[in-house]
Amino acid sequence: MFQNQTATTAQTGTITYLEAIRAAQRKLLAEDERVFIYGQDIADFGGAFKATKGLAKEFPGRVIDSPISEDAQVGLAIGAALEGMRPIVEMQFADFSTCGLTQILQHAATMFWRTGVPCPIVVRLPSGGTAGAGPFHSQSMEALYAHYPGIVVMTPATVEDAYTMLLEAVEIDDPVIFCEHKYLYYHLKADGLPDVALPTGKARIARAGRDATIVTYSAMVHESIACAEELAAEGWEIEVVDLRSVKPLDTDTILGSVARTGRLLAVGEAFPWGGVTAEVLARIATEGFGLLDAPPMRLNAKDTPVPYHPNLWGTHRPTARTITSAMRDLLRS
Amino acid sequence: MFQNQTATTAQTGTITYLEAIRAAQRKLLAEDERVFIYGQDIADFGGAFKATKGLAKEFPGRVIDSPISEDAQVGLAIGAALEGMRPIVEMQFADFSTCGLTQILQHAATMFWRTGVPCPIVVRLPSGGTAGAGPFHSQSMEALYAHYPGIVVMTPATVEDAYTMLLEAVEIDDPVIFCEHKYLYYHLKADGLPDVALPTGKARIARAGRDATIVTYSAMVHESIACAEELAAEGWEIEVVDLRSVKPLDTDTILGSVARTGRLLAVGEAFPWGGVTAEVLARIATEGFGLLDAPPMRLNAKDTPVPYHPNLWGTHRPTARTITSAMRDLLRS
Amino acid sequence: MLQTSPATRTEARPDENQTSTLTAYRWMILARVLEEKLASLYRGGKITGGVFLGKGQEALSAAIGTALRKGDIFAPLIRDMAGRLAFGESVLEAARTYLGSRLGPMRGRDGNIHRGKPRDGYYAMISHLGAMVSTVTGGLFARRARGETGVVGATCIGDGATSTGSFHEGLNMAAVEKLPLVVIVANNQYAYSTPTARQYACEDLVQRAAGYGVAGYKIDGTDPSACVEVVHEAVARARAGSGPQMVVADLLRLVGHGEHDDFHYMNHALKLAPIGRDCLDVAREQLIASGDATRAQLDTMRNQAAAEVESACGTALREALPNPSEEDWCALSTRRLSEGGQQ
Amino acid sequence: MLQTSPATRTEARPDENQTSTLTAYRWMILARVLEEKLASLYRGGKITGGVFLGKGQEALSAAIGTALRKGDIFAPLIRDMAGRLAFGESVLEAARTYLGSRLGPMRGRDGNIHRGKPRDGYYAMISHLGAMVSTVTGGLFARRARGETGVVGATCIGDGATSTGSFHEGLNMAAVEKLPLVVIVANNQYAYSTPTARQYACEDLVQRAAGYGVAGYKIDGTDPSACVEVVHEAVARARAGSGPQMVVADLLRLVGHGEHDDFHYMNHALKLAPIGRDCLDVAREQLIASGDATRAQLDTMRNQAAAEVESACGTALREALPNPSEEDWCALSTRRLSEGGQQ
Ligand SMILES: Cc1ncc(C[n+]2csc(CCOP(=O)(O)OP(=O)(O)O)c2C)c(N)n1
Ligand SMILES: Cc1ncc(C[n+]2csc(CCOP(=O)(O)OP(=O)(O)O)c2C)c(N)n1
Ligand SMILES: [Mg+2]
Ligand SMILES: [Mg+2]
Repeated sequence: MFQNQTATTAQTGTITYLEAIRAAQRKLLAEDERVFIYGQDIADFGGAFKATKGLAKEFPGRVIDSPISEDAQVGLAIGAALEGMRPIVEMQFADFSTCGLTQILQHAATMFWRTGVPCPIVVRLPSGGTAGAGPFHSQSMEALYAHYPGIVVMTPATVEDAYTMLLEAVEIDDPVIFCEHKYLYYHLKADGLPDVALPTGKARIARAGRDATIVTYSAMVHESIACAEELAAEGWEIEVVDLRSVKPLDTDTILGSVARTGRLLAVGEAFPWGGVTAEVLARIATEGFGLLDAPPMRLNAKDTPVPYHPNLWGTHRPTARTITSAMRDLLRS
Repeated sequence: MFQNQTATTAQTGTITYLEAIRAAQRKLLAEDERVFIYGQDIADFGGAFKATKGLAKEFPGRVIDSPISEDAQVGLAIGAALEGMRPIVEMQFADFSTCGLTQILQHAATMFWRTGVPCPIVVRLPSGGTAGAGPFHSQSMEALYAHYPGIVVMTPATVEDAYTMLLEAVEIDDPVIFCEHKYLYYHLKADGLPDVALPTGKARIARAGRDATIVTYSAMVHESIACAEELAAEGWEIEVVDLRSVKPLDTDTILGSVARTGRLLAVGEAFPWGGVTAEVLARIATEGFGLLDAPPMRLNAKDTPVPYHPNLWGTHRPTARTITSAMRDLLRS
Repeated sequence: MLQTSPATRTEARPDENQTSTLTAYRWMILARVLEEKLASLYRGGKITGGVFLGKGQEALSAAIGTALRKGDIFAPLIRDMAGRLAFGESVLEAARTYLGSRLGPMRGRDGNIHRGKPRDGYYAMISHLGAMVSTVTGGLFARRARGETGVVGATCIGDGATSTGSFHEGLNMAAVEKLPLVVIVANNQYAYSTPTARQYACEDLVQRAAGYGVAGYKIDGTDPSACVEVVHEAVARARAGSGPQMVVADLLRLVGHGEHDDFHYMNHALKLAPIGRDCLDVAREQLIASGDATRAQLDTMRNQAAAEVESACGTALREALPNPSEEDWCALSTRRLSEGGQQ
Repeated sequence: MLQTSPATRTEARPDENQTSTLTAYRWMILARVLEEKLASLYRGGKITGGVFLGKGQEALSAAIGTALRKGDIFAPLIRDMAGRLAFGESVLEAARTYLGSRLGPMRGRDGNIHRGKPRDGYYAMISHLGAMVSTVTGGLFARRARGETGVVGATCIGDGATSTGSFHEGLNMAAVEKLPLVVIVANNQYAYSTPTARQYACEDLVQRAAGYGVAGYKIDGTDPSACVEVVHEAVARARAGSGPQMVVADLLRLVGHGEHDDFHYMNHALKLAPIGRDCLDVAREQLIASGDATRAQLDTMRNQAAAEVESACGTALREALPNPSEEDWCALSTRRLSEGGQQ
């Protein structure tokens, strides 16, 4: 009954996306004494999603339960960062980060520019939709944060990136919003964790192609790859670009891909107005106009709150099916 | 020393943009008993900018001073709206609305979709930059609100629109974010207030042209018109489209204009990533690709907090001078 | 009070004393039975999304539900099944929401605890904790502005949510406006897994009342007759114009945070202490001891509740699910201004 | 304490008793004279942007400034010129910020009251009221985590800002963590134009302390020796490990909210009451009565302050203004990740 048509590419392997996040935090706590994690129910309980399971015991006093005070959680992290620490704040769900948004956008993000002192905080946002989660436990909020200056916004789509980008996020001297996708937590698996990675700011060709480019990020990378696989059976070669971080956004890689394919579809799970897909299209239109053989397209969630019921949710956001359908239109145009 | 090159078209006339806002509120209070205004220092004091001057006295108990509690200010308005009132919330500066953003985006904006009951609140945001106002008293926040579903975002650029759109905002059964520009408050004047107006959702051709289109809104309309005037001296005819509301965004009028001119420059005072200009370019790229004779362009504020010092501020945001320079590039391309 | 389908409407009998523990018990047992059913449906995979139960909090919740009247405002929280039913929600509407029926009040767009019917004064909570305090304040503000008197607005909140800025701003605002707001704080010792020692540092949350200039009350939330008495008194005082009232009840959440949570972190000493009592057991004892009801009558009430719950869930389970193709995907009531359909 | 240019650094003499009213007076008079100068520069059109004065609040502000030591954390607010100077800010840096000198700590990027030097424990407030409470808490959290003891963090806040959710969340968090935070509430009877009756409904804001489990103190903010005594005691207790302290001082803002505001809405009865006293006058009386200073000595201090202010403002006025073409427009310290230069 509550069917969902969500695709993930790597269903095998031993380490999940969630475990990669936990492993990164464990490594950070072990190797960098400046790191601590602050959030609701993250200590003994290990977090609503278990991203910090076992860490409070292993690192006493460094994985700390917070009162339900998102504004002060971020404020505390800012103060600690000013004093040389490397705080990670876990929001229980990305959606609740609106309660901490003033401290993120107005305080952390303006600190370096105003005072010359960097503010290295990482705010982890369990993001994106899952079946039955509803309007307040499903949001993809990258655009709210990326719009404002002074922040890096990461949106890892793979187990490997979840790991290496979180390590890098803590290393970066600036505020980082780390959008980790809840659907990928358990569904995405890899065989191991890498030692090396692309640096933040570089997009990745998740699948090479020739006929059209899909630019996307986070869970939609997998829906897009599923689309590419389906169309491959018909002889189309679709290139999928995984942005990895949406700010900075790697315009060069997008331009390079579109230079090869001549066609662009931008896909995002967030709301349609002014999100990542708008930014991607604006950049390609200004900087890559001559590369396009057809009008670029975009596909987003619908312009309503994220519905609770799986029947509605499955239609609200893009899926392999709707991406494929859009891509067919693009290929025909 | 603190020179600013800001342009406004209508420097004559008897009624300012600010007075138009006050007049609209006065009319609303007089004619609709469901209306009340809630905000900091708005009663006897008449508001930080005097937008409610005299109204508390004329309408006892209906123009009310609030504690410094933006979250609860919006929450109160939501509850009152559910009970049939038409609350107007004045934020003292748009920038402080991040403290009320949870109630706006998560509560007011989801109400109708979730419950079927409309939530007619108006939140007035004194927006945009003025000399010396600095990072926390200058922000243009339309994109934060427009990104989320369930909200109408108005950005009036003229005295007439400030008046009629505020009247309409209160009439609309849905939450409206009303971005009124502080620079225009005193600088913009008109001879009288209109009885009729374009409906919200319809853009306006602020100046007709033939060679290129500038799509913009709020204070940047006047900078753009100044640009058009300067270029007119050289024989160029630049069309200026005033969006009036950025959500909904009148794609048809933009397409119509670009169909005539073949060239598009989108200008906004907000930060560059994913704002109104990105949305405009995304729409023109997807829907009006074939109309373009040259790659579209955009011009925004720089990707830093808004600087305090007028010397820096004048460079941070677009001005007639930088718009003209961008337009020259566009006309050459 | 609310418009509900007559088939499943459970009315308090007109001759019954609304302030009695017996009346509260009626809703308490109905809530308990309904929630047990929902938990079993959840375990059976029939419910997608969260199921959060009020086990152990029924007395407090029913107390506020029975203290409110038609025309009042109520913004319940996650553990207020008893209060919701007492305020007038039908079992069928609750079941429909959980089971995803398109006929439910939220039409599948939102689920479980987020349901409500604002037009009936029954506000639909958002997840962001604390948000409803100022919202109910606003509802009361509007009622007063329109000249309505004798109205009360109530909202429930947990120990954890008292740490939110929204709680503070909302309660302070209600106090400044001297509105008839009743805030029921269910201090159930945990916020999800977090014990109160990590949530606040005062001795008792009721100490906060003075700082807002509101009346504070302290009760044993496991004692149904105390809950009914004190909550009804607080509501009566608000109704009489004494401004906001804050009732803090100590009790223990007898289940996990949600049905996905095994509550392994529970402090067993609390469970064994008086605070760990099941308020339904206490209510039975009180009612039997006072002679207000016999054991047999109480058993009959449980059976009736079970029958009503079975019937409602059976109905809801047979109803059609939401159909995406029938959605207009329009977040605005003003359709002409919506961009929803355009994507 | 902070690194400042030697030319204008005003040091407390090492043999001077830091807790004395005389020491406080030194900063009070310097702040008053500097602010009078800034007001006149503002009226002369030499300052763009807001000028907000602490007139009437110097005693309280100097009390916290002198109670803090090098290595402590201080997040002052808009009316804390005296506390800033006492904590170690130089007159020149203050002047540079107001006058837009590119050599000021904010380099023209931010102005007036928003200045600070976080590396010196002197945090740079953002406008959003209440935000600094949790930020100082976080600074203290870090110090403790690194094993530093005996550190205190202080922040000042107005009556109006106690209504913000941020204030509540931050103070509660500090209490839960039992950190050495001192919150100084300057209840100056107005938030901009809004009188306290529209801001809170408790009798006294100090009643809030108990609700957070923090120590509360009440003082007459117009009485400099009381301010020094009580604030220093609160700081000492925080330093000794007694957790957060909240000092509420009653006083009156003796000027408009900012220099653009004529304060026509002032209640003159307050001005005539004891709360309307000028703490500088009171300090002079106290110092002369106690024999700690003669009238002539105090006049000399004022003259010295005036000379220092004139010199600093003269210097700042001659300095170059920010030059946009020298800006890198880069909001990130990690330049390679910045998109700022790309637009
Ligand atoms: C602002 C906000 N932050 C976090 C959450 C996630 N959350 C949902 S319930 C809950 C615990 C609530 O505890 P409490 O207020 O004590 O209520 P209880 O569950 O004990 O009834 C949390 C943290 C939320 N809903 N809202
Ligand atoms: C969150 C927030 N809302 C509104 C403002 C605008 N504002 C600046 S100062 C002020 C009044 C502050 O009053 P109070 O806290 O009593 O301090 P005082 O000015 O009296 O020292 C207001 C409303 C703000 N800075 N921050
Ligand atoms: Mg609880
Ligand atoms: Mg004040």
